[in-house]
Amino acid sequence: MTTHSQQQRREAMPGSSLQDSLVALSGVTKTFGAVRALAGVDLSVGPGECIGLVGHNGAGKSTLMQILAGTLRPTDGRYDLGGETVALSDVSVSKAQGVGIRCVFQELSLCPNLTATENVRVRHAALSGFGWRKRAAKLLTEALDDIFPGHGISPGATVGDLSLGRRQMVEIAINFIATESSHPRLVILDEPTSSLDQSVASQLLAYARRFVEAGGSIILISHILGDIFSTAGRIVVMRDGAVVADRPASEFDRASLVAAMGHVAEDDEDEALAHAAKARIGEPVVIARPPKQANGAAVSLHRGEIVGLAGLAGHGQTALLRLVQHAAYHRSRLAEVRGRIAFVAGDRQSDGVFPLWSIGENVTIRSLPALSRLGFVSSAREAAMEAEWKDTLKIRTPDMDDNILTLSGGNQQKALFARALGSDAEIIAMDDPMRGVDVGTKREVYERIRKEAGEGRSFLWYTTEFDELLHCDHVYVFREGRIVAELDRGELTEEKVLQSSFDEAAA
Amino acid sequence: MARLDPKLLRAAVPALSLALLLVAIFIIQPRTMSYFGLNLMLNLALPIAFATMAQLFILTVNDLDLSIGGFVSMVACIAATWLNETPLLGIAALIASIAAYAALGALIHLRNLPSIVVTLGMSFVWLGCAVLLLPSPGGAAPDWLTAIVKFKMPFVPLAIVASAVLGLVVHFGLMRSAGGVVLRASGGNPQAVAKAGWSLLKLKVTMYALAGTFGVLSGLILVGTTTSADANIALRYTLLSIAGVILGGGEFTGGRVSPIGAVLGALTLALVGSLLSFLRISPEWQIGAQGLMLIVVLALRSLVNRFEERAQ
Amino acid sequence: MTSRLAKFQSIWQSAPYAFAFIGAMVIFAITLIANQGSGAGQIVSAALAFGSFYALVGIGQMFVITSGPGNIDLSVPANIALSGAVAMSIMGGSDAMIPLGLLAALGCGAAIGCVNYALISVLRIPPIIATLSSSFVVQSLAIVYGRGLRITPPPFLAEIATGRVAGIPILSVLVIALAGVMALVLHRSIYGRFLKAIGQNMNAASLAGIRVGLVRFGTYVLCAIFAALCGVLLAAFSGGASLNMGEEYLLASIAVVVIGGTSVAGGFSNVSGIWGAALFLYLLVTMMNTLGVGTGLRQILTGLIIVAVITLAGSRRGVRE
Amino acid sequence: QTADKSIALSNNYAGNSWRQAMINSWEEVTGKAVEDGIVGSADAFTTAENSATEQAAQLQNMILQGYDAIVLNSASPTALNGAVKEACDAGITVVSFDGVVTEPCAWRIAVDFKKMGSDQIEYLAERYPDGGKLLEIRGLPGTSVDEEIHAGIVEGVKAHPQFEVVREVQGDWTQTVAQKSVASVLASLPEVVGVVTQGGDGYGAAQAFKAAGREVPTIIMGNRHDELTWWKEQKDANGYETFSQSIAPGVSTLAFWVAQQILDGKDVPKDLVVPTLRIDQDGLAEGLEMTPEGGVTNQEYTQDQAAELISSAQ
Ligand SMILES: Nc1ncnc2c1ncn2[C@@H]1O[C@H](COP(=O)(O)OP(=O)(O)OP(=O)(O)O)[C@@H](O)[C@H]1O
Ligand SMILES: Nc1ncnc2c1ncn2[C@@H]1O[C@H](COP(=O)(O)OP(=O)(O)OP(=O)(O)O)[C@@H](O)[C@H]1O
Ligand SMILES: [Mg+2]
Ligand SMILES: [Mg+2]
Repeated sequence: MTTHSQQQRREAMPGSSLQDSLVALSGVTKTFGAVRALAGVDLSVGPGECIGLVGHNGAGKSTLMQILAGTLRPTDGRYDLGGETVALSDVSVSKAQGVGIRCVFQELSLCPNLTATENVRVRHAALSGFGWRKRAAKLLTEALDDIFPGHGISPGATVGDLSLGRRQMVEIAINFIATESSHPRLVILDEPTSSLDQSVASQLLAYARRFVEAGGSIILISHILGDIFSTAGRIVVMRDGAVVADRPASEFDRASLVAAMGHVAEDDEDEALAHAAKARIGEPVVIARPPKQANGAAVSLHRGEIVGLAGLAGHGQTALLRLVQHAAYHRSRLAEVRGRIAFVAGDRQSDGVFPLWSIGENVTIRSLPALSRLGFVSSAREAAMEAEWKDTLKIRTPDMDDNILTLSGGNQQKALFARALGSDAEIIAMDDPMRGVDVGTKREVYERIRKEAGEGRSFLWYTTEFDELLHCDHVYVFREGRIVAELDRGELTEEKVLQSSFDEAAA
Repeated sequence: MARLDPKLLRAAVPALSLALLLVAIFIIQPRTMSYFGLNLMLNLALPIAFATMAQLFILTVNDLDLSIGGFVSMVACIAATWLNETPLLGIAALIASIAAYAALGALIHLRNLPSIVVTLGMSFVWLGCAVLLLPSPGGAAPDWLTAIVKFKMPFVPLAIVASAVLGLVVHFGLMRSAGGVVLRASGGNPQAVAKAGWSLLKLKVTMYALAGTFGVLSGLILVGTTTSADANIALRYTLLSIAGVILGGGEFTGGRVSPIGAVLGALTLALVGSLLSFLRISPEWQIGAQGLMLIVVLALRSLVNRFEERAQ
Repeated sequence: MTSRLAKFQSIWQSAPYAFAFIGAMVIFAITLIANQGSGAGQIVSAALAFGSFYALVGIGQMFVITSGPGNIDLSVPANIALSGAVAMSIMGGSDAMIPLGLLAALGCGAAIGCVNYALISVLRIPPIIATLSSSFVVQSLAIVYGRGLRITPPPFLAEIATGRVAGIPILSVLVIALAGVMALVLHRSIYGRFLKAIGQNMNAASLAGIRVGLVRFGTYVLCAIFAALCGVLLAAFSGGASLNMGEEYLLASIAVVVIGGTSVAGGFSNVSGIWGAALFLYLLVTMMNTLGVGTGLRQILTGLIIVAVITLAGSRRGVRE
Repeated sequence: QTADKSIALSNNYAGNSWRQAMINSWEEVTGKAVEDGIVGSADAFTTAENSATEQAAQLQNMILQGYDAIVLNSASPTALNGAVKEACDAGITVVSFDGVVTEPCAWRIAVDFKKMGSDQIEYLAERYPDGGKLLEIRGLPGTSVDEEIHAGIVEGVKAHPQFEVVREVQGDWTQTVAQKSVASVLASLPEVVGVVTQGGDGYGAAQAFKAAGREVPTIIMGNRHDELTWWKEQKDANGYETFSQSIAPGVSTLAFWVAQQILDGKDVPKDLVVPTLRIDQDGLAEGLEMTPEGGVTNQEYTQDQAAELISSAQ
């Protein structure tokens, strides 16, 4: 117990001595049945450090963090908390919480039936007794105001009613709350920005830097390398369950980091992206008008086009995609869809994954009619499709018959991609689909989308990352459930998107 | 512009359906609009309300209790025999039965069992105990119990006051208090609650113990009202209690419940029976009419849901 | 000890139906021992005959339960009463009218299924309450229709229901074959897959292009048709339809499904376990009667044995905590 | 004097043929009585499920509706006492029948269920002077009728120790359940001379014996049409002998007339006994005639018969 939150910021040093460290792991392994998720990892976190943790999907980042936070017990190795070794059988959440370790997990862990305030109480046992509700609401509002100025979230709102992005914001804020009995010393952020739009993400990163300056520690996991470079003082790279690099951030550049992660170096991306907008000819395959749209504006998608939906998170883009999906099967007065459609979920827990099923079954569900004869599914054809997509998207698993939840977050996302891309759909609706997907895979998927668009498939793509809009032929910017701007590939700039996204919100 | 808040409206649905039902009853049979009338219509609803509350605790943690009817019957039998003749033994038996409920909660959690089967099995056990205690109907409620249950409140019948108190107490305990929040959280997202450092085992045991306690109260009140018991006396409470919670706006999964709504739901179910008697339907259609009336009351809920959707 | 438990767990994971059969076998063994080894053939034969009815309603109920948490059909008993009465009165004891009567009864079941799903889908009433309400209405219909009068079944139908070939009840052979077909439907057909997807995550199923409404609708109708079929056969088996002949199937239909290894949370089920559980439940009654246990104690033992079996079987745990 | 009086029937279960016949008889007889201006109205009420609490609530609602008399077939002899007392206090005449209540303020038209039990043994003792083993089919556990008939059987066996009840199975008064229970016990059942029953289980038991390929022992029947038909078939084929007994569902009409008489100011003793309807070997053809197809042997009562019964009881 040598740390103190007021302690001045030290230079991040790899392998800082164990006595100073808040938490230190050495030689930690973790196996799940036959899968070796961690193969002997050393990691120590000192006070006032911001560690960027990167690695391909399934590298073991989330597993490592769960061990740090005490929610998983290591199979083997040493676990030191505040300089004292903890027996592996004693590793527990409350021990880790006792020294101020907090974790924002990759899969959200709020209770949807409770209000935001009540979720604060669940996370902070000390908040009880008379007037706890007021105190909790105050703490939450303060934390939200601190981290996400202008967030517009009411602490009395039921979490289930909030959009994914807002839920993520609440969860982050809850983990930064300090109560009388517990201060956050080390906050682990496992892909916190994946469901936030860029402006909110930058608010978070700015706050993280302030937090570290004040002596706190942060571990930031992200597949957006810009986030890592702008925030982390030290970067730890994982590959296949092991740490392969652990150096100050200044020693990396983008290329060397990507290389350390085991991906091939990037080619010149801009060249590939510098395609001219196609002329929009013929009948559109999708016309959809947002329910709240007052004027006649509508999203239209032509054959072979990639159309982007932009704007801040939760401003009606997902609703529009659902509307389109629904209209493909039912009559709708707002949307018209000509062609078969498939949907790539972004909120994979609630919209995508069938948790009891194998990876294979999760991939083939959209294509069953094509894989069957007389209403009965052909095992052989199903297995063939599974194998094909395992290779195509490099889903990291020993066996496609394993349960889908044994996959890492990013690999689950790949399975959902495979479900849609492998189907007979002519139109593919994508709901911010790259959440948690690693750099290498992303690039391959981008390429694939462009290729398939060239072959006549149409894509409706909602994204919170500006860079992804560059792949689109046409972009609609949303605000408060309405289309507020329509940009051709040629006129697309980040400024224009941002300006339209904010316009009134700023006023 | 004053627009109706759909959420508020949704919360008001159980109250609204109860009010509609009451108005209908008052119109058809004006004699019910009195202390005497309300008391007669509602005093047997009180034990149902308690059983509904017991079911609500179980539903909160995503389980379903198919044994509550049998349990209340057994408690009634204990109260009409041991509690009357050898009070100490009776009290010990009641405490033991609450402990048994808590132990069930522990078993269900530790072995991750489907509550439906476990409670289905237990319903036989409770019924068997009841039959052993009272092979044929009879027994007598302790005098003090009858005195409490039949107490004549000034102005407002005891059943109404007790229902209101029941709803409010559980509302504050479960919906407002810091402890209640955690209990509900374990229904909403158990993994998250565990990750926050709470013991799911303790939470589940607490909920089952609470259910047992309210089941015991229900049985005691029932015996106090009927003054004697039989082994099959409350078997119907199992379905009634589930229906009551749902009518009150609760859901089967996700820890979404409403204690006040559940009490209103239980009262509504009791009043549906009254309205039926007053309508003088021919006997072969009486059972069906009960079903139709349930459907009408529930359709009101969906009407509001539609409204809510439109408002969004 | 723990490793043995773990082994049990893994049996459950790979063969969730195993415990129903193991339970049935253990109870059968105890019964035989108590009976000094005699009467085995007779017990098995009777178990197959009576188990057929449990299995029949169980299969229908299983499909409904598979479609997700909260989905249960409580109208089964009333459905059995009405369909049985309709079939018997139309057949009027004449072999020639069997097809018509059967058709009418199944149509009656299908109609009940339609009403059930209409209540669930159009009025958005939670399934348990919706089917409970409709069961009251159906019960009234059964009373009005049949007035509780028992009409004897046509001889051919009675022969099918009660007859035996080489000691094996004809009925059980038919129901086992039907179970085989339904197992195929559940595990290998598109419909079965869609149903299991809906049971796990209705939202995701809808977004994966599954016509959720259509599949659920079909499932409720299917369950009701199975209950109706059970009603006809039960009436034929017991010499006529009676108003209360379905009562015991309310809980039994749920019990056989869940003891058979189907998850009440939906999306995970199997057909063979239903047969295991059906035999288990019947053999349990046989064991109690063989041991000559008194009423109260019999209930207690029945309950404890059910709890014990399910406890030993354990259940599936989430893969990632 | 009772032309403006209203009488209600409170019934706790409608799910079997006996109860249906009971309600039908009530509607027929009271419908005529209302037409003739003997009483003002006579409504029948039944609860959705067999439950004492629901019936208690139903009684309380009847009190509110201001009936002059309530005719009651009770789910429980004691659990309704509170509600019955309330009715009496409100000046309502309560007449219970079949399922009678113990509350002293109510009238009881009782059947001697115990005798129904012991009579079965008496009959068997005549048939089989040497005695033998018996199978007993019980009714719904935890109910008084089940306990009383059982007690009668126990008493009978005590009086005739040459008999022994070797197995007891639970039939729940439901034919399908009885059939299943009997079938399940047959494998371990030694040779029995008779099956003692509680009514309505006879046909199921016979079916079970037949299915197991065993000789059908003497099964006491319960006046159901299917039982009587089967019995007649057997009698014609091989001279099968037994007897059949049950209360007539039409006893509801007796209770109606008793209530009417009480309202009329007649002095009626609180406890009346009705005999059971018994069909013997010789009376089988006649009994079958009194039994509607698929129903229960029935007998409806007239006002005069009721008056006669009352005066003979005094
Ligand atoms: N409960 C489990 N059962 C089996 N395998 C598991 C389980 N949890 C994780 N794994 C495996 O462990 C490995 C590491 O997973 P982890 O979630 O830590 O990856 P990650 O680095 O966080 O990836 P991502 O960037 O996609 O989130 C993966 O191969 C995964 O399949
Ligand atoms: N995500 C969901 N959550 C809850 N209930 C749902 C959901 N999706 C569908 N349902 C239920 O299913 C019913 C039908 O849903 P939906 O409109 O998706 O029909 P569908 O699957 O397209 O089938 P069809 O075209 O035959 O109507 C709805 O009334 C609703 O009760
Ligand atoms: Mg991860
Ligand atoms: Mg749909």
